[in-house]
Amino acid sequence: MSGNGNGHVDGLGFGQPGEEAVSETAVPAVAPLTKADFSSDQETRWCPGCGDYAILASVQSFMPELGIPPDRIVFVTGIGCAGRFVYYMDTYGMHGIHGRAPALATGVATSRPDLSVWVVSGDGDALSIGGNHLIHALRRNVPLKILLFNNQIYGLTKGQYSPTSEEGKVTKSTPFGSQDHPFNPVSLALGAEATFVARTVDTDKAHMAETLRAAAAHRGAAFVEIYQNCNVFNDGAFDAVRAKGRRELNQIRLEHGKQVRFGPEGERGVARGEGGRLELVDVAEAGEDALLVHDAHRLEPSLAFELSHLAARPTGPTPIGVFRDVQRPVYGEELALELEETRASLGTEELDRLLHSGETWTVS
Amino acid sequence: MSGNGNGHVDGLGFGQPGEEAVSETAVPAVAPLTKADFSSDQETRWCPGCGDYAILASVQSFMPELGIPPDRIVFVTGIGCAGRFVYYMDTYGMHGIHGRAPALATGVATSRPDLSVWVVSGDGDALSIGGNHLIHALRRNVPLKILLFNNQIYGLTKGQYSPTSEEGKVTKSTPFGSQDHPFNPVSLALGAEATFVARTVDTDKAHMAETLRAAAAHRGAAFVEIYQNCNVFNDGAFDAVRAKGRRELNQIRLEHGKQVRFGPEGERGVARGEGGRLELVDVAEAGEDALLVHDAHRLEPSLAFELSHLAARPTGPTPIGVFRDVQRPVYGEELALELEETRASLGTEELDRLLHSGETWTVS
Amino acid sequence: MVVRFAGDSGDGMQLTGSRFTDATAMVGNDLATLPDFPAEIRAPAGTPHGVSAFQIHFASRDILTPGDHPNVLVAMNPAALITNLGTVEKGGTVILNEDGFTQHNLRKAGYDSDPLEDDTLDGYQVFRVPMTTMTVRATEGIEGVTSRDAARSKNLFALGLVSFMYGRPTEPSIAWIEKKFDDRPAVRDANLAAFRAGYNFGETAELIAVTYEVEPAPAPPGTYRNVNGTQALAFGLIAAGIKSGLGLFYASYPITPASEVLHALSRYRRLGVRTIQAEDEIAAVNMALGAAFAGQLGVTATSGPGMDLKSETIGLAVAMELPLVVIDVQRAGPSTGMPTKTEAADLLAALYGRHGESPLPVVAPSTPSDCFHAAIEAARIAVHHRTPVILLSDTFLANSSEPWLLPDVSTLPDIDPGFATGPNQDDAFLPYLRDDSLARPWAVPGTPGLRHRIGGLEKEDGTGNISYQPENHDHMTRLRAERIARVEVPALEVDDPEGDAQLLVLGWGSSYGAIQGAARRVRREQGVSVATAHLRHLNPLPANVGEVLRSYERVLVPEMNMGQLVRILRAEYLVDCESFTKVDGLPIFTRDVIAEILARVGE
Amino acid sequence: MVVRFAGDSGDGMQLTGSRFTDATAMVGNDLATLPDFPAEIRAPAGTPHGVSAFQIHFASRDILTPGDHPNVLVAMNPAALITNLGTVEKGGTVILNEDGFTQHNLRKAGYDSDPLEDDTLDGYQVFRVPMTTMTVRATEGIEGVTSRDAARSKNLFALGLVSFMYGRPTEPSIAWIEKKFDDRPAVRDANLAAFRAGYNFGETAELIAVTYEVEPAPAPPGTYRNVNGTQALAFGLIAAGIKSGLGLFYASYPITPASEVLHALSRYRRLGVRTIQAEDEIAAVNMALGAAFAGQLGVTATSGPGMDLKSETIGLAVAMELPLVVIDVQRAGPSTGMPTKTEAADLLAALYGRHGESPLPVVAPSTPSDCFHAAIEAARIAVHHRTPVILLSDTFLANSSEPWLLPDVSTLPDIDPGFATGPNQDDAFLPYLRDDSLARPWAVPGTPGLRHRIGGLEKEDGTGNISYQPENHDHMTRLRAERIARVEVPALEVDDPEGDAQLLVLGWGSSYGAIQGAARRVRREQGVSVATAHLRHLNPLPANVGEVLRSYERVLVPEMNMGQLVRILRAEYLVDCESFTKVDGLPIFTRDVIAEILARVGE
Ligand SMILES: Cc1ncc(C[n+]2csc(CCOP(=O)(O)OP(=O)(O)O)c2C)c(N)n1
Ligand SMILES: Cc1ncc(C[n+]2csc(CCOP(=O)(O)OP(=O)(O)O)c2C)c(N)n1
Ligand code: SF4
Ligand code: SF4
Ligand SMILES: [Mg+2]
Ligand SMILES: [Mg+2]
Repeated sequence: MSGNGNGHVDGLGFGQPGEEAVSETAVPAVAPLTKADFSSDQETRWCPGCGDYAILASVQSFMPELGIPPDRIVFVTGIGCAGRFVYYMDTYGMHGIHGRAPALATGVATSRPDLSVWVVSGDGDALSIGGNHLIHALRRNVPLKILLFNNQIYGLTKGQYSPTSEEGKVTKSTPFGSQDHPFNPVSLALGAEATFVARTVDTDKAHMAETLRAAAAHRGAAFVEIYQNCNVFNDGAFDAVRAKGRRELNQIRLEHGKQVRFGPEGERGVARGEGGRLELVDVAEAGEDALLVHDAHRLEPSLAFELSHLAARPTGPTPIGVFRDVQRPVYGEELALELEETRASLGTEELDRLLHSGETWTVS
Repeated sequence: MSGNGNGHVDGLGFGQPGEEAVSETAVPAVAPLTKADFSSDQETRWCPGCGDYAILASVQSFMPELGIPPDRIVFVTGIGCAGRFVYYMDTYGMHGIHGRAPALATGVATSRPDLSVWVVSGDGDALSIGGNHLIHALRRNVPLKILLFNNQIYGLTKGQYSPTSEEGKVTKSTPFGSQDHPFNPVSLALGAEATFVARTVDTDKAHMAETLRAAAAHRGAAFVEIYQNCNVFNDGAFDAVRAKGRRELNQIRLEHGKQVRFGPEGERGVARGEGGRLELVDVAEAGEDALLVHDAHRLEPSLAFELSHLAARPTGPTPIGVFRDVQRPVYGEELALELEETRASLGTEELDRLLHSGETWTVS
Repeated sequence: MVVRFAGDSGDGMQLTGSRFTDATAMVGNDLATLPDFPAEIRAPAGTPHGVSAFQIHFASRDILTPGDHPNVLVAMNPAALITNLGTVEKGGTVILNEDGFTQHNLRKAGYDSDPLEDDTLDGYQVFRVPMTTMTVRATEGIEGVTSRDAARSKNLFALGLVSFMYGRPTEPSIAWIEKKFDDRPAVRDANLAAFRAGYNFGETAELIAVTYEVEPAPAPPGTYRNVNGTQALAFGLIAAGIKSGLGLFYASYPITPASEVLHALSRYRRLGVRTIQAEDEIAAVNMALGAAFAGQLGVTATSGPGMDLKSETIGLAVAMELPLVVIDVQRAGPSTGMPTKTEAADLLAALYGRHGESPLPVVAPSTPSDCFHAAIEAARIAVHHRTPVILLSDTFLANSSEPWLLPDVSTLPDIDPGFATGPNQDDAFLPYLRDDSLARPWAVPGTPGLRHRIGGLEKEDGTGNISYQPENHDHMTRLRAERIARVEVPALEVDDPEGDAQLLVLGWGSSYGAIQGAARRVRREQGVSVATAHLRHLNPLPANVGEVLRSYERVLVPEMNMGQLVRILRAEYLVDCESFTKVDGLPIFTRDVIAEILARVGE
Repeated sequence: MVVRFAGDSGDGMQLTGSRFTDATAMVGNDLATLPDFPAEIRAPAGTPHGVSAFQIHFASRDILTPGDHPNVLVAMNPAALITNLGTVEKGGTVILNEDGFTQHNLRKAGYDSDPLEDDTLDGYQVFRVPMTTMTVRATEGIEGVTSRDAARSKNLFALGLVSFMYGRPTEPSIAWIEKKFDDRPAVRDANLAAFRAGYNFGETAELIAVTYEVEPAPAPPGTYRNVNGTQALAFGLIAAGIKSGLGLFYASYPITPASEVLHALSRYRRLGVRTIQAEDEIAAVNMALGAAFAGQLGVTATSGPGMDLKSETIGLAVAMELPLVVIDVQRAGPSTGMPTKTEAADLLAALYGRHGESPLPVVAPSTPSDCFHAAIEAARIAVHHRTPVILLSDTFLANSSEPWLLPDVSTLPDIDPGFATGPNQDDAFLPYLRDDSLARPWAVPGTPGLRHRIGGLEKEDGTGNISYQPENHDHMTRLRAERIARVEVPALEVDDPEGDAQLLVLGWGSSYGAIQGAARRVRREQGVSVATAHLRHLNPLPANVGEVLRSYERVLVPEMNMGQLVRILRAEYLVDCESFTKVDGLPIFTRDVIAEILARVGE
């Protein structure tokens, strides 16, 4: 339903509405939009404490920056707790079936380049049943912003392991521990030729806004992995990069054109060691000059891939931020404009000509 | 049907049966197997000149090396020209539906560790409709040898473009040229955490045998991309690395522990340049010492990934051989042995105990 | 249905209980309640003496007592658990406020070891919910509410949760809270937030209420246990794995409510069970089919949406003629529908939901414990006839429990896989050569000399070679139909005690209990003569069905769908069967059937 | 069916033709042949004078002449093409030996420009096959065969190819080759290899024989063209895109025979068509549904196996109540089946092949040109009623062609999308508020103020909010059924010229031609009175069907399946319709229907 009513239980400890960074990008002449313009009247129904609330607040806060009226924004989701996201955004929305959101969204985005199309998906939805649609949307560079809420668990179906759960994970479906080796979503996306790949953390409001901003600015498919805490079935999975006291030590923030440093005082960093491999170093020891300078715009994706493998799991120092951001033709864009023009002028005449194409004969 | 009858039209210009390299690996005490033992009595039905014939001959020639009787070998395929492969191997075989061979094969392999299970798939079968099953089989490290016959086209359905076709490809379904950016199958597999990834060329009998040998020796999932010429719908796609006169210039053969050199005299090579990026160099200029030494056993997959991106398309110097070959627990193996033992001893007693587990009461 | 709320005196259980009572009365249930609070005005918190409880018995039929054995216990702390668990029915549901189970409280309640960890709760369906934490979180940010205050609203969380489980409307409770705390906005908001959080948690976590309603017949002697349909199904599959010697290979993708079968089976490695959580439903059924080729008992289960996805592979299994058991725990559709609600609307999809002519047997259990036998039956047909079999359970059966007279497992017939071991025509092995029941040989990889290739392209009968010959395809299509038609199923049994009934009530699936209950009731109380029968095999149908249908003046078929079995019966026998259809996500109730019977025999 | 083999005198066309004749006689076809070789003993190779041809007319009914206009021309070189193309029927099939079309040969034949590149072959179905190369390759390695010798076997390649296309058995031809070249093993092996290569190429490349057999009625005046079902379908979809102003969005995954629609449409950007080759069928239907939400005419097409995969998403479209056209070009199943052969066995799957109650309209074209109108009709229903519609074509219709009296496109009614433009209840927009036909509003993204969210969970009627309320689900389920039942479809028309027929022959889909032909024939030749009728709408059924069925003593329903429509009719009307079933991958022939009619009215 449309309307600006914001009936959901707000302020669940994730900062107050209104304190979000105000963007400096151009806003249309109409009354500036606010977070409230993007909040639907539906009651939010996630578990209290769920990381999804924080993401929702961040996304709603960020949206006005886009300068696009909510009427021209479409959210498309699959099934899962993350999939409920669509109901809380006061935009157009499709809550599809499990795993198929990228395909649904491809239909929306390719036929309507005037719309801003966002996909929200969970780790099961996007990487288990929906893995194929995801990698194809990425290689095609369909103009979609794809947010993967990775909680390393199946929330909605009550706690089975997911393709991002760690090896040996004990869950309802794996009482003796899982046997599968997990995906690293960022590496997978890079292997699938994604043009924009980033990672952020549910509760990190500023970093999330920054990341969404970069994703929105990217032309083509933007893939953003968001570490999301499921406090009911997988609490603490991302504490290393999320909990106060630990995140300061472990978040390696990637910024294009900047040295890759981390730690409270930037005292640690990433450098290329002997044999050409990336290593975590003490800046004091390695020297400033040795530090890697991040290049997100490098067309060749190997650096981004290597960075994604600095941490196999988010349990120690882990890169977040934009891994890759390069230009490539946007799927369907050109044709969309062409078609739009064409269609306006089509009528009976063209149709008649079509039917008469090829050989005809007349009986009188 | 079983039997050793070899009724197919043989010798289609791809060398004579019998001239294949004889392996030195152990062969069981029974009469040594020959190529004929692996050739079914079904007539091969590919187009004359199709690269699939060469692959079939190579695989049939290689099989005796395994030292495994054909009765314990299972081929599983999907739909496509490549999928017909199963009928020509005199082993057990399943010709599944389009895209699902890795999942079918997972069922076979996990329940029967005594079998040697091979998957044959096309680029459409494995990477379009079946992409998800492929990447999941790879991350799980299911004990399967997966051969991807990449001809960059849909053969069986008469020439539509595939997820590996080059951008702008003009086909029946894309008369104005395709818009999609293709997958690089090796990169995709590496992004999906594959433990063994290799590439070879249909007509390169010796290299193919070498590659199959390495794949067979690998414990877990082995992924082998085979450049396969479809002479009817996509002739010459791999001429750069396949045609006499050009292949000598362009095949970069990766061998573990060896310097990466190529060219007729090994006069060219791969080295890490300024900024840590891999480059093609003239050995004379760069110096022998600068050459990269290939390490297929490196657990961290970035080197392999970087090598896979040396050539975006197989139109110039292109690496072939084993990109990655590392150890990781094999999916389902341990449990299979445990279950086999368990099952032998199960009977009415255990069943009775199961039903009586938990609280019971008696009515008399 | 008997629900008991129990907690500390300060936990507001009476309020919760009476509020739930009102909401229940409102939906038209008959009920009786039993408030049960401590003698002391304020007993020491956390001790057994301080426990306050409220019990409510509600049902669609006349209730005479507040119930002997609660089916559901909501326990807010260990003391509530220790004092009330004894009365809970075997196999009943226990919903715990996990946060209440601190060491301190355990000690006060008198527990030596933690009942959440030891075997105290074995045999119950347990939901551990951190109610206090969730309530506190839900109320964060409400001005004027301390987290201590907030924690006190957890009874409203419990109320919300149970309201969801039993489909109680939320508006009256919300209105009531608003009114009651009109003058204390902070408390009001905290309570509202807690109530909503509980309700939403129920929805999000897809908690399913267990309701089962049959009037028990006199119990024959023997050993009993309680089982729900999920457990019984799991036991049946394990039994089939053991009785066939094949070993059970179970691949599945989580989906409510079928996931519970995966959870149940994944614990039984020691009974030869392998479970795989596949990447999706298509992978799951392919894995099971691959395992079948490899000589295992291949099984997969799912619910509604997952069945759609499996359909192409089920068709492949039809063409391959391999044993495969596909379980559909039906839920309310179409599409995602109402995942926690029951329905039986996948019957036509089970029969016809694949392209081309691809017939297969369909079996449906009638009660929770019958899931055990139906699973074995499905496996038997699959193995003996080399065919995929669909077993249609539903959400209601899966979650309901009943006392089960344990069978003597030694009398369960073996399932003989009858593997092919050698050539079957001179020196050759023909994979599609058939036996009398038209089943083909099952030759598993590793068997010397029986190498063969199978697939989904049309095959020449006998050799199994690919064939495009018109006559062969016609022959094979008819043969595939015939071989399913030849599956032997027992005759339809009719229960017509007086022998003079004019109305037959015919059911399938979980309507069994309601139909039996209704028939007994109207016979006993109204002296009405009515016959009943139940179809366990939906394909092929028992040979005598037409005859049975034609021997009654009227045939009533109650279904949790828009009349799917009726379509089949009418098409098959040209008998004008009448539908009673119910598609509200709830099971068919005895009262529904009674009303329908009386409407037909009344005058 | 008239096939003409034409090549150089040295190409062995007479041998090829007579061999094909024998194989054809063997399968029981009636036939007449016309060998047509040059007057000169040995005319200059490659020139029109040197062309040797062999024509054969075969059919299931009595043949009186070798045929006027070949339906298929096999031309081995440009001279064969230039001399024979003129006689080929419009829209007929031309199979060319691509290797024969060298510059040199073109010149000798008298072509100024290359007929393969210019518009000479427009309007024909052309297969370019490098027969010489393939033959040479196939014979490589045969001892004693030079490549020159080998090339001479290309006529056997052509024979193999055409044998595949018309399902002629290979054994007799193989035996014949073996016998004929008994004493020349090299030639024998080369010919065998060539024959097999041709046959296998046909199978691999899934070449489809075009056969269509209706006795033409007198042609009304107007402009005609030839169309096959694929083209007509594509034209119909383009027309619907234009007439609705929506723009056609077509997403599909290649599969035989539906791929041809993708190929046809992908050329029409300039007519506002967007085609996408998706990663699989599930993606394709989701893309089309997404496009529908975005305000396009969303269409997807596939064949059998792909329908299974689309079923879950079609169910989503049912719940979302969005317009969507899903085309199933049916082929012989089950599973992969026989991809190039026809069948009509997906009717029940179209109706019931989704979990839960998910009704939708089903339309089936009756002739190749009717595919045009059926496509428009499907789009109209989808758009007006906000529902997915399944259009059931088949391989036979898709590949057959017929003369088509071109419609006056200005008289085709517009399809009004009737987009929602503003609030529909006070200030609010309720996405599930309904109009008289029970259709909900279609509000596309970008429309100010109409923001809303839709999905597959059960929705509250009116608001579209998620609802788990029992009454709402029951209401919505019945409403979804009712709104499809209300789709207006024209009454079933009966053709009963004498008015006294006792037998009604009722068809659906591509059986139309055979039924019409048969009825006309038995009326004319046997003086038998028989009525016919054809169902174009399979759901909902026309209101008068029951009445029509009951007004005939016997009703015969010929189907290319095991009696699927009969099941529906029996269930719906309790009328004892009789089946004639044919599942051999071939279309229903006039002779089949004649035999069935005569068996019923004979005595
Ligand atoms: C076809 C189908 N299969 C399975 C399901 C059940 N299902 C719903 S959500 C889900 C996974 C949820 O996990 P995830 O995508 O990680 O989302 P989360 O709940 O963790 O946000 C599953 C298996 C379904 N709805 N449809
Ligand atoms: C579900 C389904 N969709 C589509 C098809 C049609 N189909 C068969 S093979 C194929 C692709 C073939 O390409 P590829 O996998 O590259 O194999 P190739 O023929 O090139 O060896 C397609 C689309 C099918 N059989 N089943
Ligand atoms: S189950 Fe987990 S992911 Fe889902 S709403 Fe609850 S906390 Fe969030
Ligand atoms: S179509 Fe291509 S891939 Fe298929 S058999 Fe022919 S040459 Fe080989
Ligand atoms: Mg998740
Ligand atoms: Mg291919």
